[in-house]
Amino acid sequence: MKRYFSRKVFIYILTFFLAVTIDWLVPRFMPGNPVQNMLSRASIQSDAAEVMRGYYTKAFGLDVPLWQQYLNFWQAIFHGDLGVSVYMFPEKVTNVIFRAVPYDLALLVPSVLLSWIAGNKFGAFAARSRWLDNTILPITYLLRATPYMWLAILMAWSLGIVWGIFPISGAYSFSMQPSFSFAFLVSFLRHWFLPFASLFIVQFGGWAIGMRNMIIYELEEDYSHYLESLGAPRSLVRKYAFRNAMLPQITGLALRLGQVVAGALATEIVFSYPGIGYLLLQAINNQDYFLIQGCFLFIVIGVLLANFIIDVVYVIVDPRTRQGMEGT
Amino acid sequence: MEPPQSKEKNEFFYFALRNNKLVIGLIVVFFFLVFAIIGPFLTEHDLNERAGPRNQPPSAEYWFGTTTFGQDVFTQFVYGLRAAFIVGLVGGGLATIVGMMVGFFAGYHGGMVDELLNMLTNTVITIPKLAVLLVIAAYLTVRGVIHESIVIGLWSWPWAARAVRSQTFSLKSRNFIDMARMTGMSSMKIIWTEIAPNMMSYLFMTFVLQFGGAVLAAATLDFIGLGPTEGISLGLMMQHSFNWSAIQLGIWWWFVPPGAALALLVGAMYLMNVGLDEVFNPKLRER
Amino acid sequence: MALKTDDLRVYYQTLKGDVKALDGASFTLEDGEIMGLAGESGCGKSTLAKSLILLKPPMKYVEGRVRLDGEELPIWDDEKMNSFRYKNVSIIPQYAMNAMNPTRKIGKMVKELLKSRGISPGEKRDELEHRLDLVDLTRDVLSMYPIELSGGMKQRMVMVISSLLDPSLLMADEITSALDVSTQKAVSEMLVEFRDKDFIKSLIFITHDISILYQIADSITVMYAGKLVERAPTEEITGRPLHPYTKLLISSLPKIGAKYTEEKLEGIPGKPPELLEPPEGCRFKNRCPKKEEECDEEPPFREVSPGHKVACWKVKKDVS
Amino acid sequence: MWSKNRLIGGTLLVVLTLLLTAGLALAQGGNYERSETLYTTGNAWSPPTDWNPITNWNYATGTTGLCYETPFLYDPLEDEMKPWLAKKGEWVTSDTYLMDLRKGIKWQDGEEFTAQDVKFTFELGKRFDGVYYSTLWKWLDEIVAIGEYSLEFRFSDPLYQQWENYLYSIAIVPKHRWKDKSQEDVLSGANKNPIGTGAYRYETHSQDRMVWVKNEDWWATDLLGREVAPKYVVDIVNRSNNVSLGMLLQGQIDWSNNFLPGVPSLVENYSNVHTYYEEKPYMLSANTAFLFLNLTKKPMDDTDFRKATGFAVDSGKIVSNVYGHIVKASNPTGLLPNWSKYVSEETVDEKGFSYDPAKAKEILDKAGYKDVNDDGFREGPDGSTIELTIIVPNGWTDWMQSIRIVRDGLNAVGINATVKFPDFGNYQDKIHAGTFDMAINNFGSSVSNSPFTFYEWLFQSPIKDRMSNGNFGRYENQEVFDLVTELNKTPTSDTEAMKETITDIQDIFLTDLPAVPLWYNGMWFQGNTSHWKNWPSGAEDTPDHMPSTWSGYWQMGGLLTLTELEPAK
Repeated sequence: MKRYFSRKVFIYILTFFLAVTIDWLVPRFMPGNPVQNMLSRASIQSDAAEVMRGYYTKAFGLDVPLWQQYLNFWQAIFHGDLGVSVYMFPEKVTNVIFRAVPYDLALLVPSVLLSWIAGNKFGAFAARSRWLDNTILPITYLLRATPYMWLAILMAWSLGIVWGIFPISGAYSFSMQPSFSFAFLVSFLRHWFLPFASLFIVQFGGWAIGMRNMIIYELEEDYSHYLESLGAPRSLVRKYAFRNAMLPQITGLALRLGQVVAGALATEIVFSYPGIGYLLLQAINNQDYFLIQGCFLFIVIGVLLANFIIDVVYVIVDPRTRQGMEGT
Repeated sequence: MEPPQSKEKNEFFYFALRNNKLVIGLIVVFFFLVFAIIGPFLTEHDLNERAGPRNQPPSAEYWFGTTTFGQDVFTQFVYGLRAAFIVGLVGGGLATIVGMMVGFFAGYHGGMVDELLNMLTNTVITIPKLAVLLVIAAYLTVRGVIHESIVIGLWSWPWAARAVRSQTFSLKSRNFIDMARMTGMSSMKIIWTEIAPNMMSYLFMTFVLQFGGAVLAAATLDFIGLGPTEGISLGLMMQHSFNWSAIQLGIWWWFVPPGAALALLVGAMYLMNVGLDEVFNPKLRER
Repeated sequence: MALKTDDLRVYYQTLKGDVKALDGASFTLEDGEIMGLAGESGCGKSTLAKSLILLKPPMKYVEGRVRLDGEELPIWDDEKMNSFRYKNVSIIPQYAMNAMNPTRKIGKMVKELLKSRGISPGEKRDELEHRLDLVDLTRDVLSMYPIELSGGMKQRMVMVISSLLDPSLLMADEITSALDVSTQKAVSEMLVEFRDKDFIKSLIFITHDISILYQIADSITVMYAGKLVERAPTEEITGRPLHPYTKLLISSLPKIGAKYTEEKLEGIPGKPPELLEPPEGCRFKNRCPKKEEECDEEPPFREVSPGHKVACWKVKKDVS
Repeated sequence: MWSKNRLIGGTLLVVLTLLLTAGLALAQGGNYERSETLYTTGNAWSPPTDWNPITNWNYATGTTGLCYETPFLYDPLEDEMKPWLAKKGEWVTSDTYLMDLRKGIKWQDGEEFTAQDVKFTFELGKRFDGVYYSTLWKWLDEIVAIGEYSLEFRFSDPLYQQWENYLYSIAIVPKHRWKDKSQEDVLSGANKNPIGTGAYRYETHSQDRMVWVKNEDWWATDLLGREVAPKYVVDIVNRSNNVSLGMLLQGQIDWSNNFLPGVPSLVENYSNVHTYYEEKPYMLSANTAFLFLNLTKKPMDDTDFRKATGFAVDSGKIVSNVYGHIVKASNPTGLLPNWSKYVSEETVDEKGFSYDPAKAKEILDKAGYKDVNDDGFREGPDGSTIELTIIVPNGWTDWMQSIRIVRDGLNAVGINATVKFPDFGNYQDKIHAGTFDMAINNFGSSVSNSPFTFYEWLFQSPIKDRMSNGNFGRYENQEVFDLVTELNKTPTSDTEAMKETITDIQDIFLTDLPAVPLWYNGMWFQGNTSHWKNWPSGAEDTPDHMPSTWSGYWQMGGLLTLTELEPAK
């Protein structure tokens, strides 16, 4: 068991190292120069621009050789320092990210969890019901296939513009400051609802289909037939099948939660929701090396962490995995 | 005892044609395919040409209306459909092929090869697709649908690889593989002659899923502005309509058709996948 | 008379039509009898077992009656049948290796199963432990997951579970095929012991490995292509097989413990017939060395000597 | 683990949310009274992170203008410098500039505003190279404060035009708060809690907005009788123009400086949407979009070819088809309307161009561009094939449409041109490095106090490997470079001399046509009259200011617009 985990940890570290290196390399592969990009917004004389370019290149640490930049990058990571954003100069990347993350959490965690719970329930319910399988399930396939932004656009258009029930941009009213007042909460929830709902619906379709397919397999497993042969009631058979079908769904959930920090780009764009997804896009558009790196680093850590947690949780919930660890 | 299973091809078609899910899925996909192929011949307009007045709702003359620039939405739609099929075929195909190769080797060889390939798979999963597209975007002055498809394909294979790997694992332990090995066949040959045929159905289903996944991924990339810089796609149509305030101005005919087509096409793909599953897997069939 | 089936027909429904997997089986099984059921795979022996306990789609009940201990078994009615399952009829399935839920501890699973059948697990606790002892399993297995057990252990565990409610009829479906020779023997002998201890009244032991039947079966029934072809006490059938198919089956069997009868049977030219539209008359005729014209008519399954039934025109001639 | 309770809990949560959201929809009402709040948008494309007037490409909307102020304002509509913090300024000798400051101006922390603050601010450029006006000190010798309220700027080589530009673009910072700032603080500090002399104080900010609150003690109220109307100015960070459009139509935004599609129909259909002009062009002009031709490549190095390009491009079609007439086609000189007095009609008549494909063909024929291989396109005089690519950044849809029209124009006269849309970074790299064929750009052609800034960009010199501040086509002509320098050294009061020099420059420009001016991009402005009225407009009896919240434009009319607004109710 110990050997198993130490090997796992080693592999994770290696993967992390690789991913971070690629993360560092990627923005540097881009043609163009972030400082140049930043200063192109400035209204300045050209000779002044030269001087400023020199100054800011140095300020961003882009004047040293690449290998040194790489080493500095690692050093900085361990100090929790991800540098200064170019696009949101002179804000620290970590601050920028920490400010955006709560919005992602508020939007994605409920939408992922609730859609997961509801989708699984519905999928299990629909499985093996010929009627549901032929009527409602095709709709869930359609949901699963719906591009996030399209549903978001449709909802923004119908509920936001045509009927005017919900606001369609921002995280709370522009006439407010964040506070713990009731009015603010209401405003926040009203702005939160449409992006949440559009995410929920599409994800619901995905989970429901996953569950349905999985449970159908499980119901055809030998252990299900055995139970049936011994006269076990349908409820017990389905309970077992549901529990076992749940395992891959847990994997899916963990992976999805691992990506929560990546935000929901398309949805955030449609609803102007200030999460990481939108931030990342801006960083990309502005060639903001440090912000791109920072965002990716968070995403990489999130995904790796999720994978690792799955590995650990699986050992606990699925006895089958323990076999491989001890034997052979 | 199972009902006797003859390996005849017509048996596949026999069951396939009686599976509602598969048939409906096929019909929808086929409908769009035909639309994509002949659609461009039904319009006399060019993609970006100003075909008529701005913001016209659908009419006899402009079937799907016109955009803010007076472009014919129908024309963009049919070309966009073509792009969707190209992305699906190239992107989905590539992902399936790469995933198949990696999965086969990892599953078949096991041990170190498996560990290494696994790490590669994990790394690729971890690195956001956006990052790669970013670099590609920066390097290629011009990105076409094909470039986009290739990037998507090269970055979507890990899921296929994981699935294929576990399938290979289970197939590997079966007798006929042992026998083949005892006769001294090379592993390449074993994979191709013994394992692959047994997995054809599985691979085909993987491809169907990857097709849908690639189309959706492309739509998202297009929408956030990392899509092709040339031509049109359904995702780009949505991006344009969004950027040009079609929501606020109520130009619904600009953004409804591309999204609806995507949802229907990909939904039909998923439906097909389940249908195929039932056809290939007799256990799931009779219900 | 524990079990009596009468012209039992169970087909598989496929979209191409019905596969006549069990096409008229009539036999009786005495109290305490261990009946071996042999035949190539695909001959309908598993269908027979399944139809006696869990007849569900794509299997389709066509006709025939089954009586168990004088009571009618409503095998065509899934609901009504449920009260008989486990308590009266039970099965050790072919897939015993995978028969237990992999994510439940065995003890818990048994508990939940019993509870769901309205039986207090506490009551059965002692009995369960007693039987574990009988099959050489420690009580620890109850707190283990199936994956932690070896193949043989799983097999024995399933035996214990399946027989726990002392069913009148137990069917063991190909339970030995995945085991090595010595375990096969041990497992088989345990089943005999179960019968001897009256845990079960009678046993149908399904296998394609006739050799194992020599040791445990009181009688042997041979099936071919959905039909019973011969049924006789073990000594009788091994000593004097009458049906050409049985003869081939037994003669092609060199020694105890040969695993794959099928492979040996490849010596018999031809393949078993398609059961979707089986040929008229004797279903073995195409492979039968003694085939004659009359074989185009279906041979009756009749008693040629006390306790020895056979379905072959040629036998009729030979004997009478 | 998957208990029913959880599901019920989850469902409850959803239901609760729904109830809250729907049932209390009416409970909306914010911290800022709507009638006292002005919502603006159209400047900021990133969250406010910095209130440092030195980082002038990055500071939050209004940092300079609302909070920090400049010695002068510039009114582009009248082409006039307006004294602001300075009471007056004049050249007392040819190289000494005397500036008198107003008395009674206070910093928002109550300190007195004095000549020391001005001196300090300008001297920041001397102390730190990275300050954007540091090059000023190449031709400025010293600043001498004379008493509390006067300063003398002593120049070694005065660049009058540039100086005047600085006078309304350099925002004065308080010495008493800034004197201890390090180089890093000055050049890259966020300067949180800015204290200026301006009409607004920092209130708060978040990811998507910047909130300013009125400075009740603003000096201009006493000294000039001007008062800003809105108590709060909330500037909303642009997400996309369509969001602004939606909010504008719903009256959630009062003042939008976004480029919004379909403005003519908006004005027609929404009575509360206000533009500067009621009919076309609806907008004031803000800058000139040029088609840059890369003179280092064939055939763009050929003057005849460039001229033919000028005749082949139908900029009127761009104006109508792409912009729906919210922009105007450019004058052949490219000079903005506020500089029209400098346009030499004679030169334009003689050497100007307009859309005339026949003429374009004629020029090409004469210059030897003929279709020798019958592929439908002309080859160069030496028989080489011509295949040109026109680029604009991907996603800049109006420009993308525009270069399609340019392409069509070129194709129509037999020049093989295609369009491509690289991403912005790539586009920028190409024009900076000079690896493009043709590209549209307008980055440095903005309205200002002097055509000098325009020409300095258009004829940026010297030619370097990377041209990042104009002259992307790498037009090399020492004569015109010298003329631009000469213009810079012409006193702004000497209009005649300026005209002369500018006429010479125009002549060279139209003779060589290194770049083709296409249209005047608009100073996009859409107001909503539901909550605020008396917006600037071209009509009689309305304020005449350039209503812009863009960085650097507050001093050109944005601030004065605020003093003219009136609550609608």
